[in-house]
Amino acid sequence: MGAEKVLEMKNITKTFPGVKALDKVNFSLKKGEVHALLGENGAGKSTLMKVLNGIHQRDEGEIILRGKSVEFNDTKEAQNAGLAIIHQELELIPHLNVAENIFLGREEKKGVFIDYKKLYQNTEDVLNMLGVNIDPKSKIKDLNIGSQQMVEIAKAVSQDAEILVMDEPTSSLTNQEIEILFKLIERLKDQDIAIVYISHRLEEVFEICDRVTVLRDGEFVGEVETVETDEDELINMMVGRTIEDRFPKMEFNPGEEILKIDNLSVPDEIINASFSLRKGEILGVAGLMGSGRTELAKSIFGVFKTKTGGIYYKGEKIEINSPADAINKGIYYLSEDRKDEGLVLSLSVANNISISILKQMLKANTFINSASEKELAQKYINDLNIKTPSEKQLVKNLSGGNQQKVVISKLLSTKPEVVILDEPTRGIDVGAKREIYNLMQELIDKEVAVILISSELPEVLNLSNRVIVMHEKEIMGELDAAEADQEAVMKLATGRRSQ
Amino acid sequence: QDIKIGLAVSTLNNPFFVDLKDGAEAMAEEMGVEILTVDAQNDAAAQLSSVEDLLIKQIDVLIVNPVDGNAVVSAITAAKDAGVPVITVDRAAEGIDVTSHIASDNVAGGEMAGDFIAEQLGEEGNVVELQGIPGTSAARDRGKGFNQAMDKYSGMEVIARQPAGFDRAEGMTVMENILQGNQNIDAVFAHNDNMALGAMEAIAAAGRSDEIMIVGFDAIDDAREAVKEGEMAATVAQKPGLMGEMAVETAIKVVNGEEVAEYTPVPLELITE
Amino acid sequence: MNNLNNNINKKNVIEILNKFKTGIGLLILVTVLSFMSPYFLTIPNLLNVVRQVSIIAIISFGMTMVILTGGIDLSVGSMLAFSGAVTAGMIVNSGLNVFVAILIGLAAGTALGLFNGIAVAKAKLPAFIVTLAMMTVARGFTLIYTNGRPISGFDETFRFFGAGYLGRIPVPVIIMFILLFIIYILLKKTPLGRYIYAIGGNEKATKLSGINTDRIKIAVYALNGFLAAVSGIILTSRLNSAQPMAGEGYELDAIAAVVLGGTSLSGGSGGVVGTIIGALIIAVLNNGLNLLNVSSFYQLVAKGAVILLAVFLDRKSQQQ
Amino acid sequence: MNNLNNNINKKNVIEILNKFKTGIGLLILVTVLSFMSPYFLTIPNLLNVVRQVSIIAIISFGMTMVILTGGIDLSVGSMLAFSGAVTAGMIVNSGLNVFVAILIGLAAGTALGLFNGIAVAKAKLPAFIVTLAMMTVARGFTLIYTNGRPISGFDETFRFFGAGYLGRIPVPVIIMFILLFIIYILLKKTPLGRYIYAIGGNEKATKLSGINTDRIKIAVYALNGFLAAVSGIILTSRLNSAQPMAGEGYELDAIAAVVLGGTSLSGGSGGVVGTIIGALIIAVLNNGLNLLNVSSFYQLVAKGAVILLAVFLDRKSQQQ
Ligand SMILES: Nc1ncnc2c1ncn2[C@@H]1O[C@H](COP(=O)(O)OP(=O)(O)OP(=O)(O)O)[C@@H](O)[C@H]1O
Ligand SMILES: Nc1ncnc2c1ncn2[C@@H]1O[C@H](COP(=O)(O)OP(=O)(O)OP(=O)(O)O)[C@@H](O)[C@H]1O
Ligand SMILES: O[C@@H]1[C@H](O)[C@H](O)CO[C@H]1O
Ligand SMILES: [Mg+2]
Ligand SMILES: [Mg+2]
Repeated sequence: MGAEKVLEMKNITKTFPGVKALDKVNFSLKKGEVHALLGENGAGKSTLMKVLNGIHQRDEGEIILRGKSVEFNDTKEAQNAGLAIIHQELELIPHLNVAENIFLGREEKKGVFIDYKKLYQNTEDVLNMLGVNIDPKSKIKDLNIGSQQMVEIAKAVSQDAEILVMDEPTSSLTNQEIEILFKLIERLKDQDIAIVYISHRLEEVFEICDRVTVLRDGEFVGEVETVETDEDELINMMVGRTIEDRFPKMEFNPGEEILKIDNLSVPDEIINASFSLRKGEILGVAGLMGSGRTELAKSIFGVFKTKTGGIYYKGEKIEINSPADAINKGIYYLSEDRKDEGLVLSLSVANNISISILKQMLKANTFINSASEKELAQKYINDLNIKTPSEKQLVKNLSGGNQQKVVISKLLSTKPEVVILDEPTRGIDVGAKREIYNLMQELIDKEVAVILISSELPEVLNLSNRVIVMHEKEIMGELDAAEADQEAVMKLATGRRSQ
Repeated sequence: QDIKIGLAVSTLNNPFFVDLKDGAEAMAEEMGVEILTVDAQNDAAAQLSSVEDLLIKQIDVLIVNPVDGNAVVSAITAAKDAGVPVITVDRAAEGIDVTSHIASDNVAGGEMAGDFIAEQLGEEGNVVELQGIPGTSAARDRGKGFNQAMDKYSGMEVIARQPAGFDRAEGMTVMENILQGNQNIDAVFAHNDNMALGAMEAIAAAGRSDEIMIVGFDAIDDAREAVKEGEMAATVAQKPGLMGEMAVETAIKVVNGEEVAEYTPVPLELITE
Repeated sequence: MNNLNNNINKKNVIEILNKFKTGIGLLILVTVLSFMSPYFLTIPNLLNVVRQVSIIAIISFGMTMVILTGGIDLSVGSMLAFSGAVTAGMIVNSGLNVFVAILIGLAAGTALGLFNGIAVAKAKLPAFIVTLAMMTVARGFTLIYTNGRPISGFDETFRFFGAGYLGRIPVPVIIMFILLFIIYILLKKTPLGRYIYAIGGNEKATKLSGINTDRIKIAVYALNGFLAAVSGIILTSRLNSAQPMAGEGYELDAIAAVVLGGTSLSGGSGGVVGTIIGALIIAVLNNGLNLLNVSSFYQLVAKGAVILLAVFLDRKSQQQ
Repeated sequence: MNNLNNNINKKNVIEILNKFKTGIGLLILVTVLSFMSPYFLTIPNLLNVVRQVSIIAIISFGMTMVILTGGIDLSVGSMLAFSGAVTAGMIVNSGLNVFVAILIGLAAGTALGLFNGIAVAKAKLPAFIVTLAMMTVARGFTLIYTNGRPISGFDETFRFFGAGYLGRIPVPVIIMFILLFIIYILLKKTPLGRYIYAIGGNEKATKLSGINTDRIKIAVYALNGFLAAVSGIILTSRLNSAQPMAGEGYELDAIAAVVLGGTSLSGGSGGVVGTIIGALIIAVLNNGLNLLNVSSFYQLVAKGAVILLAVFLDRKSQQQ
């Protein structure tokens, strides 16, 4: 390569109240390279990029852009200097349309009015370049998450930036969409655009990145060329120790059938789903984004009221009309969206863990027994190795991985017999992932039946003993561990039925 | 000696009571006594609280202009318990004796207005009544007097009765709507001038000023002007300033142990020009 | 295929119905009332209703923008009274030229709104509390300025704005429609308008797009103060008097109009066309109930019930 | 190490100050007032103030719970008036036993609150609109029931609740403290209380944790109606008269007390101890301004300014 450096960040330090997010971090970027930024949850990746883009102000250090020291007070100034960022969390306006979102703050004007003709034309152009088929006039709220992510990408790309930061752009994209993105990245490289790429998926790093910088606990660990390293080394750099295998070797000992779904349909959500589940097994559910896996799970969990078909539990037909019904029966659903559906961020770790079984911890039949509540929380803090100063810490102050462990503790506290895990490892780092896999092994050892929904195919394939695959709200087929490989799953997931 | 008078007004959002307060304060200054004024903003509970606050300051005598005649009893009881004599002004307390009451007779005023209208119309015609805030004694008493008068004449009919909050904007809107629904209106009686003046604007805008005579209550400046201009037929004049003055005079007499009358009527007057 | 087409058509119809449902509600109300009262569907009465609605409508335009950003303004009634009083005072007490006085009145309202905006945007205080405080403070200012007495006695020039006509159309109605048009264009066609929606939809994202959200919020609250002043001046002119207690409780009517008009209280969606229809529903209801000679106590019950019903139906139709 | 310790100490001090800042605000206010007026810091006046505060305090306890769930209730003043009127009517017009009448009055308030709760939780209508409609409807009911006239004339039994004493302590004050204690325990120590906070923090997550959030919201609004009824009965007893317009505007005082007390308007954090302090701040201010003989117009300005200042300082201290 040997291209010139466009950007250099030196000794960047940034402190939030109580947290040193960045401690003398160095980072550099060359023209036309794709530079991966890796690290565990909370390592400081997003923060470093926010400092670069003027969203946060650094406490110390220097940013040198094209040889000149710069200072950005807000995103506008960074934009003007040729920087663009795709945010980790979707940052779009639900009631504005695609075009208005992409060019928000940069509208072409005719006099004092927005030039809508040009706006839609420009939007068409960007979307065409990305090769995605989205109507510039549809409102964001009517798009699925994958398309929303593509809009977010289009928004950044349309800025014609010289430096483009992508903070976990693929965490909600389908495989096809990821391919589109990777092709785009190739084209941008050819235009000498420098890209910072943040992801928890190492295979992507090896596929498209030229160099890697690793952060750990807000500190710079090292910088390597992709070709000169391997997965094990990167993981070692990230977590400070080696992790045996990415996936444990699961041992199954399936017992009798505990749950049977028979022709379950929910208007607009699920068509005719049927499958059965045994104690002590892990049933994987694969499918593309928007194929209806979450809806299937929520239908079983009683989130949707109108439905037809039957749910049989321990051989008996049961009615589940609310999550409360499901939980009382011993079925628990772990949401894919932990901030929105999993946690009460304003309550403490202990209060979150105990919420589902609060009524089983009463004194005088009326009052919460705070001693038992504390005990319960501490048990799980120990068992799951939750990193928190105390059980009284507010959940919002925990890192993503530890927040996920709190949700899992809540699930475990109810001693469920059937658990549905929806994207249990989304957005969490390798170390934490491995702990969650181990936990799944413990669950099946205790004869709990597990349904695992995941968009990371390797996860489904390595952890399940059976896999069902969904496509457009329907179950297309079922594969056992032996048959299930990438190809077979993708065939079903794209709508080709198994015979 | 130092005399401290407490004055609790029902509201100062209405010029009528501002006049009353100004009269009282002017008299207090003239006589060299201290006067402490509180304003209940038309809330009976707030009036009780503010009277309690006055009692804490050890006033020698309380002049109260009740928000409501029944609800004020608690405040008066509190004053009596603290050994403070009470004078009511403009509106009476109901079911409790006070040292002195100074007011115009609202029932008589309502009747006066009703008789005037009947007389002007030759005892035959359709009348609209714009009522004050429901539940206030002024609205009740004026309505009572007015309707007593109407009942006396078989040819007089009250074709619409709507409250308009003693408020000018509301008086106008309510009148506008009544005008739409009634083609034959000969007169409007409003429980106060604010509403009468609002109604007057509505009637003028509808071009029906010639057909409809308007009678108000209070004789505030704008209304006197309107009567002079011939836009309103009459207004029943109360003398709020005088009421305030008389209340303070009486209060001083009470503190000095002099005899005072139980009820002092303040003259009402029908202003027709 | 056919089935699909059918589905699409059905969906389109529902969507269109949805879009105009407030209007349909108004239509139903008008139809019912015209059967119940012969006076209702007459030109004079309809002109009467639109004239009555203009005061509330103008403040609810401002309120729409405030609510679109995710805020609220409880102080409109008090700002209205203050601006009206200042204008009247300038004419009657200070003997200023009518137009100069109006400018001062407008400036007064705008200044109060500006204060609200700065407190909300810069000091990051909750709009509910800021404007609740302003509601009290501005009322206090008005009472102090007027000493609790109305200010009256204007010449014909000033009366024109509230009581005048152009042809058969009352001037306040014309002012209302001009403002409606301007604000509609502002919201739909200009960047400022888009940013107002964007802030209500996702303030953080808007900020990250390089937009100075503080400045926009301040502008919206100031504009709201300005519109309250316009309303206040019209009301003063129409009543031929500045009342110190004018506009009390108007904030609730304005908010009800905005919500009936389909603007979401959490911001980000809705618009000013819905608002005027919402305001008309309330006004038609008041007018109709008066024409039907319904006692005012029952009117309160009916008004509350209709608002509830309207929002309920709106919710139902959205769920489909 | 030393440095760290220092930091921790400093942090702790700030945290403690933060926790009690509303209390500190009240203390400062009390101190200032006791220097400015010799009457202020006397036992009779302090008893006077707590008695005055009890009406607003009791409704603001209910309001605290409603706001904790992320809701709002604008109808408390009207529910208060309705319950008071019903109770009074049962005693005076229907000649019922005082205690039976009180039970009916409490049931009336609870029923209205229940309706609010069902409309919010089941029909998923915005609380602002539901309770705005209820504010109008319940006022209408009250006026219809009373025919716009106050209902008066109770015996001593009934007067006890509003005007009686136990020792030197006024009965309303005792009722207020008992309710404060019960609601404090309910919020902090029972599952219901925990769920109230959880719903305000994240309703979806709470529901998915197996909690019937609808039922809890309904309970909270019903409880709020019940507390408004308690307030209404005390007020009726204290005034010796049920006023049809009683409680008008109290919703704003109650909300102000809740927010001054540090409960977040978006729900999920705060509590009832802060609320009573918030209510006391407002009451002390009213009382102090009266004792200082400040004219009522200036009182409005002062009250608004103090509320704004208090929220501003609160915000400042949170940012540190
Ligand atoms: N606005 C903030 N206020 C306080 N702490 C923050 C803030 N933003 C980030 N942090 C903290 O700074 C640290 C670094 O966070 P950052 O978001 O940069 O991590 P990350 O490497 O992007 O993690 P992830 O992979 O989960 O996205 C974490 O401990 C986080 O809790
Ligand atoms: N905001 C939305 N508006 C309209 N349709 C949506 C929206 N979100 C999702 N859908 C549609 O709902 C269906 C299921 O979506 P969803 O993404 O939740 O499924 P999923 O299989 O659980 O995917 P994943 O869990 O990977 O996100 C799809 O048809 C999708 O297009
Ligand atoms: O007498 C007064 C005035 O007429 C006023 O307009 C309303 O309240 C009454 O008590
Ligand atoms: Mg990140
Ligand atoms: Mg999903």
